[in-house]
Amino acid sequence: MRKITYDQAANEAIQEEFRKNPRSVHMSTDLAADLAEEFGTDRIRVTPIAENSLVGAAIGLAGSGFRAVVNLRMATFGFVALDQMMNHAAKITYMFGGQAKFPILIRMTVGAGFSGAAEHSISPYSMFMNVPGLKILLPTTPYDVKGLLKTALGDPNPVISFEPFMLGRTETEVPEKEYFIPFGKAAVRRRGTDVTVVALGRMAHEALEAAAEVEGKISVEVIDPRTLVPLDRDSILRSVRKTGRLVVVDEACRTCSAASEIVALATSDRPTFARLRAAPAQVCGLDVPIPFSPPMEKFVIPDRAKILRAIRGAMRRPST
Amino acid sequence: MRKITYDQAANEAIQEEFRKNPRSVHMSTDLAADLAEEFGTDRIRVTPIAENSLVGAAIGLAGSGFRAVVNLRMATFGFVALDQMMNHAAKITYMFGGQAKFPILIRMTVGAGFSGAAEHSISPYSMFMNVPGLKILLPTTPYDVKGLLKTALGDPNPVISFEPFMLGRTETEVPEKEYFIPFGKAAVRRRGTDVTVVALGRMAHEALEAAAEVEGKISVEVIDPRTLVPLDRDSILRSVRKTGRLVVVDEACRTCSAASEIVALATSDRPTFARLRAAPAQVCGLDVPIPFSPPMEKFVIPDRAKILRAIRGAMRRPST
Amino acid sequence: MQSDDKVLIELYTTMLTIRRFEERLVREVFAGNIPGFVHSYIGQEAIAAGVCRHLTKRDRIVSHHRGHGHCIAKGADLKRMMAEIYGKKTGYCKGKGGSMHIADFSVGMLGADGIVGAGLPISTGAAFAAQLEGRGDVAAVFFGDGACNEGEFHEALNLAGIWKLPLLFVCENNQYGVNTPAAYAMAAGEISRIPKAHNIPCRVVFGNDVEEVHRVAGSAVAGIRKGGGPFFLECRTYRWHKHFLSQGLEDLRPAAELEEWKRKCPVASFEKKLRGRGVLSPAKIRTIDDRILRRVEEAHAFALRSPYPQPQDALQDIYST
Amino acid sequence: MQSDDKVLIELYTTMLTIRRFEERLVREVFAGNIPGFVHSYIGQEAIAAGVCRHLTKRDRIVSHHRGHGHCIAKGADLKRMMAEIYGKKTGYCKGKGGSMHIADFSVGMLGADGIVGAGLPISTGAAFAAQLEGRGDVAAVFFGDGACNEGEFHEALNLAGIWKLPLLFVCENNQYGVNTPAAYAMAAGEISRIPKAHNIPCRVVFGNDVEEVHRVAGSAVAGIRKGGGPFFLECRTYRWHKHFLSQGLEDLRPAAELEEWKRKCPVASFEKKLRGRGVLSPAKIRTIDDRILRRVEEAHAFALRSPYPQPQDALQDIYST
Ligand SMILES: Cc1ncc(C[n+]2csc(CCOP(=O)(O)OP(=O)(O)O)c2C)c(N)n1
Ligand SMILES: Cc1ncc(C[n+]2csc(CCOP(=O)(O)OP(=O)(O)O)c2C)c(N)n1
Ligand SMILES: [Mg+2]
Ligand SMILES: [Mg+2]
Repeated sequence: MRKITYDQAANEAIQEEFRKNPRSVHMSTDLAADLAEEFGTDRIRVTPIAENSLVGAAIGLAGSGFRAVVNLRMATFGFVALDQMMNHAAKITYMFGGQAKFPILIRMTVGAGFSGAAEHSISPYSMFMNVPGLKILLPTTPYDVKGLLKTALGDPNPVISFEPFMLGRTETEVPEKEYFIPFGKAAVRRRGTDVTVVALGRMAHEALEAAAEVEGKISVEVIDPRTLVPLDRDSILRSVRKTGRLVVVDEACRTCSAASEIVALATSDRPTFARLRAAPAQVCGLDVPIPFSPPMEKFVIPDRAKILRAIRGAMRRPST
Repeated sequence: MRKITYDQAANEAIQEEFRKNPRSVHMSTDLAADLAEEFGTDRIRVTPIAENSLVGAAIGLAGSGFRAVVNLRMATFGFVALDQMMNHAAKITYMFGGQAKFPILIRMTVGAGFSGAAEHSISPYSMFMNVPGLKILLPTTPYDVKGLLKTALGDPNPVISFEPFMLGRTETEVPEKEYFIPFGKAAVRRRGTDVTVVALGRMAHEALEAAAEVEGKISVEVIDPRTLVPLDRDSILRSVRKTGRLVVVDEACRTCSAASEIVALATSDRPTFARLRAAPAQVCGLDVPIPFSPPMEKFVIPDRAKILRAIRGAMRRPST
Repeated sequence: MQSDDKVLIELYTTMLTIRRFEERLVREVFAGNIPGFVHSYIGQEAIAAGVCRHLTKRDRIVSHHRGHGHCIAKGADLKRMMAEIYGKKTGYCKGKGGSMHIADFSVGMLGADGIVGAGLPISTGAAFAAQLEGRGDVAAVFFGDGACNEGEFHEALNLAGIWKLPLLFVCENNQYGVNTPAAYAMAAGEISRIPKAHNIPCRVVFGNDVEEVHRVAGSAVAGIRKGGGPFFLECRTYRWHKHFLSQGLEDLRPAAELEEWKRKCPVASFEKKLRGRGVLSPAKIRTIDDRILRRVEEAHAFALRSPYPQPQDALQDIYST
Repeated sequence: MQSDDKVLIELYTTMLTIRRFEERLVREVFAGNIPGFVHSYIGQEAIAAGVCRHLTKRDRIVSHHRGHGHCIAKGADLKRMMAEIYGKKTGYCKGKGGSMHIADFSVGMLGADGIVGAGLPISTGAAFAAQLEGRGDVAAVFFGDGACNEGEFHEALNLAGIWKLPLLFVCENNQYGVNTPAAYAMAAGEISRIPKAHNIPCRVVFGNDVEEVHRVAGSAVAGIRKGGGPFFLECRTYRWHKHFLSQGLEDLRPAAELEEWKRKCPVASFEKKLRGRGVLSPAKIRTIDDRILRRVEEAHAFALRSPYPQPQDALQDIYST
C-alpha cells in the first residue's frame, strides 16, 4: 500500500470531502496551495491574522448552511480565538435549542519537542473537554487523521482536531480506497493482560515502544483513544477491569489534564475500581510552561523511559 | 463582630492594600466608584470594553513595576482575554527566566443559579489550572475573600480570583483587624471520620448543609480548598486516608474539572489509594452548557440532594 | 392608500409592536416574573424597524444582547419569543436561551448573543455565505457603541472590506456601554471614522427617525445587493431603561439627558408625523395599537400557559444529529 | 567630529551590529546548530536603530517575534542574547525563552513575544506606567503589518488614545505576514489610516533610511515626552530572509521584489552616504566592522562554551518569590 505523511493524509481528507460538498469553505492565514488550486480562492481563503474572527466567520457560515474548515496552525495561536470557540461554537447549538446545525472543523497543532518554547508548544485539549458542545479529535497516525477528519467533515457539529506537530511528517500506509473512522472508538494498539496504558497523541507511539521493550516480561495493552470527545469509556474501562492496572500517558501538563480525567473516570467507576490492583499512574508533562532549551524541554515531557518506569511501578505495587 | 458581604469584603481588601501601595492600579469596564473616590481616576480606571487589552495592559504595568488589578466581571467575558492570561500572564515570568515579577490580580465571577444561561454562568477554573504559572483562588466566604485577596495583593505573581456570583451578597462576620489567608491552605469546614467531601466554590455551602443533614448518622468531613493553585494536597490526602471515602463536589462541568483532578490526585497517591474503601465519587455540573430555564438549570448543577445521594452512596459501597 | 403609505404604516406597526412587547416585559421583569437578564430595546425601535424592512427572509441578521427589536422586525413570532423569555418549552430555544439568546433561523435571524462584539465576526460568515450563494442576499449585524471598542469590531470591518462582503454594519450608538460614555471610551470621537479608515462607506443617521434610517438603509442595502461590498450605518439613539432591567443596577446617566431623549421618542414622533400628513388617523392608530396589544397579550398568555421544559430536557441539543 | 556625526556613527554602528549578529545566526541556523524558530531582522535594521537612539534605559520597549534588532538597539548584551538563542544557562532567560522570547528588563527591553499582536496591549501598560510615574518617560512598541489585522491593534490604539498614553507605535511594514501580502490582508490600504481614525498623529517614513526614521522618531518622542500622547510611526521596509530561517519553509514573495529591496539595503545605503559626506572613511568603517565582528564572535564563543541548563532547572522560575 502507498505511504503518505500525516499532513498529506489530512489534506486528502479535506480534498475528498470538499469535492463532494460545494458548500464547504476553508480559511487559514497561510495559503493552502493545493486546495486553492483545486477548489479556487472563493472557497479556499487566505485570511488576515485575526483568528478569533476566522472562527466567528466559520460559525456564521455554518449557521448559514455551509461547512467551514479553519486551520489555526498552532494551538496557542488559537488562544486569541477561544471566545469564539468556547462561548459560541460550543454553545450555539444548545443555546438556540438545536434549531440550526453548525458543521465546523477547526484544526490546530499541539505538542512540544522542537524547541518551540512556551508559546508554541502547548497541548491544551483538556480545556476544550471541559466545555461541552465540542467534539475533540487527537489523531496519531496518517491513517487515523484521514479517517477521523473525513468523519468530522460529515458531522453537523463543531469539531476540533488537535494534531501533534511532531507527527506531521511521519509516514504510514494509507489506503487509496475511501474510509471513515467513527468518533468514540479507541484503537487498541497492542493487546496485553498485565497493565493498561492509555496514551494520548504523540505518546501513543512512545507507549508502543515502551511496551515492545518489556515484551515477554510485562504484557502491556496500549489504548489510543483517538477522540477525546466522545471518549471511548467502555474500551478503557473494559481493559482496566481486565488488567487491574492503569497508566495514562499525556504530553499535556498534568493538572486538570485529559489524563487526570481518564484516571478519575476509571477510579470512580465502581466495578473498575473494585478490580484495580494498584494505584493508577499518570505520566504527564510537568506542570511548567514548556522551556526552550532542549535538555529542559526533554525533561518536562514524557518519553519512553518515563513510561517504562510507570509500567514497572504499576507492576511492583502491591495489590490492595 | 460586624457582618459584611462577600463583595464588600473583596472591596475592603483592595482598599487596604491600595492604601499601602501607591504603585497599584485598578481597571474595569464598570466604574469602581468607591475606589475611584478614594484613590482617584489616575489609579482607578474605567476602561473601554476590550478585556484582552486590559489584561495585556496589566502585564505591561506589572512588568514596569506596578501592581495591576483587573476586574473582568463574569468569567465568560474573560474568554476574550484568554490569550493574554494563558499565553502571556501565565508564561512570562518563566519565559523570561524570572528576570521580572508580574504582580497581577484578575477577578472574575463564576457559577450558575440565576438563569444567566450558557454565556453568563460558566465555572472555567480547571482550564486555568491546566496552564502552569497562574495562582488560582476560589474564595467561598466574605472572610476568605478578603484574606485571600489581601494575600494576592502582596504576591509577586499573576493571581486569578474566581468568585461565585451567587455569593456576592452573602454576609458573614469579618474582623476589622487586618488579616491574611495564605495560599494552599484548605479550610476544613467540618470534621468527620466516615467520608471526605471536598467541595469547591458555592458547593462548599451546599456540602455543609448536606453534612449537617446526616449528622449523627454519617460523620462527614468537609474540605474547602479555597485555593486551587496551589492546592492543599496534603489536607485532602490526609483526610481521605482517614475516612477512606471521597466525594468531590464542583459546580463546573465534570469532564476535566478540578473535581476530576482531585479524584485523580487521591487515587494515584499510593498510600491514599491503599486506604480507599469505596470508589471516589464526583458530584459535578452535568456536561452541558448551562440552560436558561430554571427547571433545567437546577437539574444540571449540583445541590444538597445530589451531594447527599453521593455521600450515602459512598457509605453503601462495599469496601474493596 | 399609496404604496409609500403602506410602508410607513408597516414601519410604524413594527416599531409599536416592539414598544408594546418591551413595555409588557418591563412590567413583568420588575414584578419579578422573568428569570435572568433582560435588556430593553425601548428608545431604539426605529433602527430595527427601518433596517429590517429592507431585508427578506433569505437575508440574515446577527443581533446582540439587546435583541428583541431585531427579532420582531425580522419577523419572529411574538409567542415563541415571549415563551423563550419566560423559559418555556414552547420558546424559540425550548427555554435553553432566554432573552439574550433568541434566534429564529427560519426568518434569517441568526441569534442574539451575550458576549459584546462577538456577533460581528459571526456576521462576516453569514455575509460570506451570501456572497458564495450569489443570489444578491445580504447580511446585517446590529451592535452597540461599546462593542466598537472590542478588537472583533476592527477584525470584522477588515474582513468585510478585503472580501467585499455583502454586509450591512448597523451600529446602534446609544452613547453608553452600561454606564460608560462612548465619548470617554472611544478615541476616534466619531465611530464612523473607523469604518471609513477601512474604506467602508459610511453614513451617520438620527436613529430615532425611522424614515431616515429606512431611507439610508434602503440605498445601502440596494448597493450591497449589487455587489458594492459592505456599508456602515451609524444610528444615533438612546435607551430609555437601565442597561438591563433590574432594581439593583445603577443608572449613572444624567437624568436630564434621558428626559431630553424621551422627548425625541422614535414612536411618538413618527406617529405625530403620520398624523400630520394624514397617513394615520387617531382611530386607525387606535386600531393598530389594539391589535398589537392583543398580540402581545396573546403572546404573554401563550408563554404563561406553556409548560416549562422537563429537567431532563437539559440533556438534549448539546449536539445536532 | 561634530556631535551630529557622532550620532550618525552610532546609528551606523547599531545597524551594522544587528546585521553582523543576524548574519552569524543565519549561518548557524542553516548549519542546524540552533534549536527552534529564528526570525531574522536583516533588512529592517534602520528602524530599531533609528527609534531606539532616542530612548533611555528608563524608556520601555515591547518587541515581537522578530526581536533581535530591538534588543541590540536598546542596549542588550550580545553575549547573553546569543547564549539565549543557543539555549544556554547564561542566556537572558536561562535558556527558557530562546530567540522569540529575549528580554532585558535592566535596559527597558520588556521582551519579544511569539503571539502576533500580543505586544500591543502589553505596551499600553508600559506606557500607562510611565504616565503614572510622571518623569517624562515613554514606551515604544514594535510590530509588523500582519499584527495590524489582529483586534488587539485596534484596542491598543484606542486605549492609548483615550488615556493619552506616552506610547510610540512603530509599525514595521515589511509588506508581508509570512507569505500573505499586506495589500491583500488589509482593507485600509494604508495602515496609517487606522491610527489617524483614532485621532493618533501619524507619520509614514521610508524605513530603510535610518536618518529619516531617526529624525521623525526624534520629534515624535519629544512630543510624547512633553505629554502629547501617543504617536504612530509606520516604517516601510522589507525582510531579506524567509519568514523564519528554515529549509522547509517556502518563500512565495516575488524574487524581483526581494532583489529590488536588497538594492535599498539600509546599511549599505547609509554607509555610502556617510562615506560621501566624509563622516566615515573606508578605514574607519573597517575598524568599526572589525570591532563588531569581534564582538559577535565573542558572543558566539561565549554561547558555545556556556553550559546548557540542567534538566531540573526547568522547575525554576514558574513563579517569582
Ligand atoms: C466581552 C464582554 N464584556 C462585557 C460584557 C458585559 N456587558 C454586557 S452589555 C455591555 C455594554 C455594551 O454596550 P453597547 O455595545 O454600547 O450596547 P448597549 O448595551 O448600549 O446596547 C457590557 C459591558 C459582555 N457581555 N461581554
Ligand atoms: C496569533 C498568532 N497567529 C499566527 C501566528 C503565526 N505567525 C507568526 S509571525 C506571523 C506573521 C506576522 O506578520 P507581521 O506582523 O507582518 O510580522 P513580520 O513577520 O512580517 O515581521 C504569523 C502569521 C502567531 N505567532 N500568532
Ligand atoms: Mg451602547
Ligand atoms: Mg510583515
